[in-house]
Amino acid sequence: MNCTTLPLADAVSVIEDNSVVMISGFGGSGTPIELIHALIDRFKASGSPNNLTIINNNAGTGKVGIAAMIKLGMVKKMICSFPRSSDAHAFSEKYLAGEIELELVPQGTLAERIRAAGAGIPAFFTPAGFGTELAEGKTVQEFDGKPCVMEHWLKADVALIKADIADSHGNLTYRLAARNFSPLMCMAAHHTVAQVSQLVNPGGINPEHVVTPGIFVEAVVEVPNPKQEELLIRAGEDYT
Amino acid sequence: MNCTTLPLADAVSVIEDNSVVMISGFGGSGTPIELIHALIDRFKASGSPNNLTIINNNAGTGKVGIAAMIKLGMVKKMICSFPRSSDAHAFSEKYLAGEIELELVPQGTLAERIRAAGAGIPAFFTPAGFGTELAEGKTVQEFDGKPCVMEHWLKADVALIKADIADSHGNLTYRLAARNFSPLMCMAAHHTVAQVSQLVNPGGINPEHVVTPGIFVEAVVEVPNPKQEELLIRAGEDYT
Amino acid sequence: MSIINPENLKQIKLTNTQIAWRAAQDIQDGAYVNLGIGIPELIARYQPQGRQVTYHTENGVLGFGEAPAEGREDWDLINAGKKAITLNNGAAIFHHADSFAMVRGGHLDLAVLGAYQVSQTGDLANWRVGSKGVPAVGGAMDLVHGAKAVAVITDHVSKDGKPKLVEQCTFPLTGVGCITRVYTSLAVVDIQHQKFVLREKLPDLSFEQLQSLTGATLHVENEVATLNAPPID
Amino acid sequence: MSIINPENLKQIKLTNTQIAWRAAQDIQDGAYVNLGIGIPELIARYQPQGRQVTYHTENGVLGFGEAPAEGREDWDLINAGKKAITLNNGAAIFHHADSFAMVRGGHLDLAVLGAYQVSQTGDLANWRVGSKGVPAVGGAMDLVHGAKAVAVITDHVSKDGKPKLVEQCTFPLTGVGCITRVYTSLAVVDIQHQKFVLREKLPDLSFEQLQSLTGATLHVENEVATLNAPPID
Repeated sequence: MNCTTLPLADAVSVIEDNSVVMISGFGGSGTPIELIHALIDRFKASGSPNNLTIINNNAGTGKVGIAAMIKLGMVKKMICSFPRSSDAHAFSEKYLAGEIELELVPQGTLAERIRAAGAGIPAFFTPAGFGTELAEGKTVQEFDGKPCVMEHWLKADVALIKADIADSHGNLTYRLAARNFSPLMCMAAHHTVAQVSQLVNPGGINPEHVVTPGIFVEAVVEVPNPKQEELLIRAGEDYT
Repeated sequence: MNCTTLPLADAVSVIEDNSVVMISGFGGSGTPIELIHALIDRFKASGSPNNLTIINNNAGTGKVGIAAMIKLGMVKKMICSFPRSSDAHAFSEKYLAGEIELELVPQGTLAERIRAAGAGIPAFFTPAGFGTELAEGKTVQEFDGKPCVMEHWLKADVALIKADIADSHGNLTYRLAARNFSPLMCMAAHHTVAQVSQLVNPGGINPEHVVTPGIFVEAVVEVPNPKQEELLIRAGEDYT
Repeated sequence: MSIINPENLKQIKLTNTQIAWRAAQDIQDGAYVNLGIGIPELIARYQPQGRQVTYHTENGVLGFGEAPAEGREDWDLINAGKKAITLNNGAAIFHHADSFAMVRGGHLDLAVLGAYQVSQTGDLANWRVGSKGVPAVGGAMDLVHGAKAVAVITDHVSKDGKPKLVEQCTFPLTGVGCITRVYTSLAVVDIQHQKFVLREKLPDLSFEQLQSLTGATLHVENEVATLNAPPID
Repeated sequence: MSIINPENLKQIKLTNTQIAWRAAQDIQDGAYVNLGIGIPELIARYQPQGRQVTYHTENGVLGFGEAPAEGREDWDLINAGKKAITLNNGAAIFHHADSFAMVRGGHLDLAVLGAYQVSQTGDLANWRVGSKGVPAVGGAMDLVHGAKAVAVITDHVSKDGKPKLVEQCTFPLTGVGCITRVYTSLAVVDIQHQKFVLREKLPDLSFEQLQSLTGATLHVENEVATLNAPPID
């Protein structure tokens, strides 16, 4: 209801230096490339925002999207499960040079920590990671004889996500497996910006088919025919 | 995939004496009345199953459904958030006579404990209930200065739930607000039985519209034109 | 004398619908709101013109509208009070854990609940009056720790004339330090820094009279405004 | 002599596709299965006729099918390895937390992963070989504690000839006590009561030769069956 419809540049203006930003997507599926590039445009023009902490499953590939943000020096820290890929040079170079921080989180724990933030659960227990270096220093407690690690919620100042259809209340649907982290990030961020392929009037989405209710969305940007990050990478595009 | 299609009587035959059974529904919305009454038929014929622990938001109304189970003496314990209602005589009488146990759980904690069981989260923290008699004896820990109570997952041997459409893989959709606890209970029970209004072939439900994936469902019973518990109660029906 | 007799009090105090009307005036355009079963539900009727408010119900609906005409009920579409509802355009349906993620994750702007007692430290007692009878809690314990603001709407005194605004609750608690504003039949009171701060009172009631009907000290900051509500049925 | 030389070993050992074929024979009709990125993915190709298996991918799809023809990819529809997939009839799509609820809630019948090392107590090391380079874990730490059974598919020895089945892992752990069966290029080995129990071995390899290529004691219960796989490309 209190969701507003904005141009790309305005939508990303809420992100400040040192912000924690969740970015949806898994590979190119669900990556809000237009929102990310609008943020990069702003950085190129003004030097801001910088020192960002980015939460995503990966750490960017090629020279577009999150990889371009990293290469341009906008990112202080990545929180992700899988920063390695065949073409993740931007992150690898910065990481091996000690110029970017990494918080590595098992993928299911990452998803659950984000959901927990959205659901008001400050901490939970999971066996995932027990006995590994990713659980070092964490509280361990046994349940039914199984040792579990205590994990904390993961919040963000802003989430940039990609959806398919939105109504003007911010209700969202997603296309195929592009759903992945988006519904969770919408819940966990203080301010959620969704780029959508199509904006419809209230009533245009069957209430039973809404995946993200509008209460989790603060701003919607209509981007018809959005670019697919995977294709940009394969075409060798460079947004740095 | 390993989901089977059964008649009502066969579907409820998995429930044994002393089982923990989740039953979906909130008021008459989402209550699998045909499954419950098939279970009552079995009890009337054989005296089994008895000593059941039932998990539901309420504790039955009128003389049908869970109320009839309680009146007939099938239920040892209720785990619920709101056992009081204008016409909840069956539970009230047994409870005040000390003949039935009650574990009272805040509604959100009840939903989250059921989800936790389905998601492999043995325990989580929530501020709900802190400082109240429902949190007595529970572990308390502060997060960001807010005291929280540790709550444990809530599992069941069997879930009896009502859905709208199923395909033969057990993928489910729900009608309107009849969704409520069903998707969570499907995840949390060792064996989930769904009564559905319509059974379709695989491909008959849009993969994006599936609410409960078939992996959470062991058996499906087709009950076209199911009865609405609210109307049975208003009509004064008696299944005891 | 500053003590008001029960007969006079009955004549001047606001009705439940008038308290609901007063509470409705404070709900902002665009707000997401959960209204407790009973008197709080009345608030939706008095939503000021021109404001869009989205109502949430625990059983998994956001954006529900008025009750359907009698005979047109669909009992798969009800609210937390088990009353039949309708869907507004732009409504969304979700399961119970997602519904309480909205509640407990701090996404609702406001929850309004009834009360047996509210303490000056913001404690609420509204789910049982003692250890007898059948206890029932529903979603109240979740709502009080989840919504961005949690208000109470209540008669200023109980049916037997006892203050409901107290130093410490004697009935079992629903939540600790969770209430920030109380709309009563006589006054509007904020809870700040563990004190009751009087914001509005009925014009026909002196401060001393109001204090005598309140179980804890009423503090005053700046001016106390006049509590007015139009006559309703 | 019982020590086999590397050249002979190369000639008799199963190829990755043959190991995948062998693992596929054990997957039951109706099973829900997650296959790790890389070699484990090959298993789906050798699913025996007449068995229906539903494949799960971490990024939120149950019931996906083969890769689309080249040029027909929809990059919104990929698997955890970021390869384009298709949907079978009866597929379901869900978000990442629901996907890992399936994994961590014990709903998958089987997960098959690759390995750097597996210990006789069922510990797995498969996510990094040391403290250098960029670490990446993905969903492996979740899968090993979630699926009802977790199997490993791997060469019996590393590229430099070192045993991958060991008393204790020296590489960083993915999970503790989580692996129950290992399909290697030379044998099928169960992990029971903190011991390696040999179930099948290649016919052209003696027990002593196999033991010499294994970093912990191989136990035998009853008979050791012959490991056979058809020639595949």
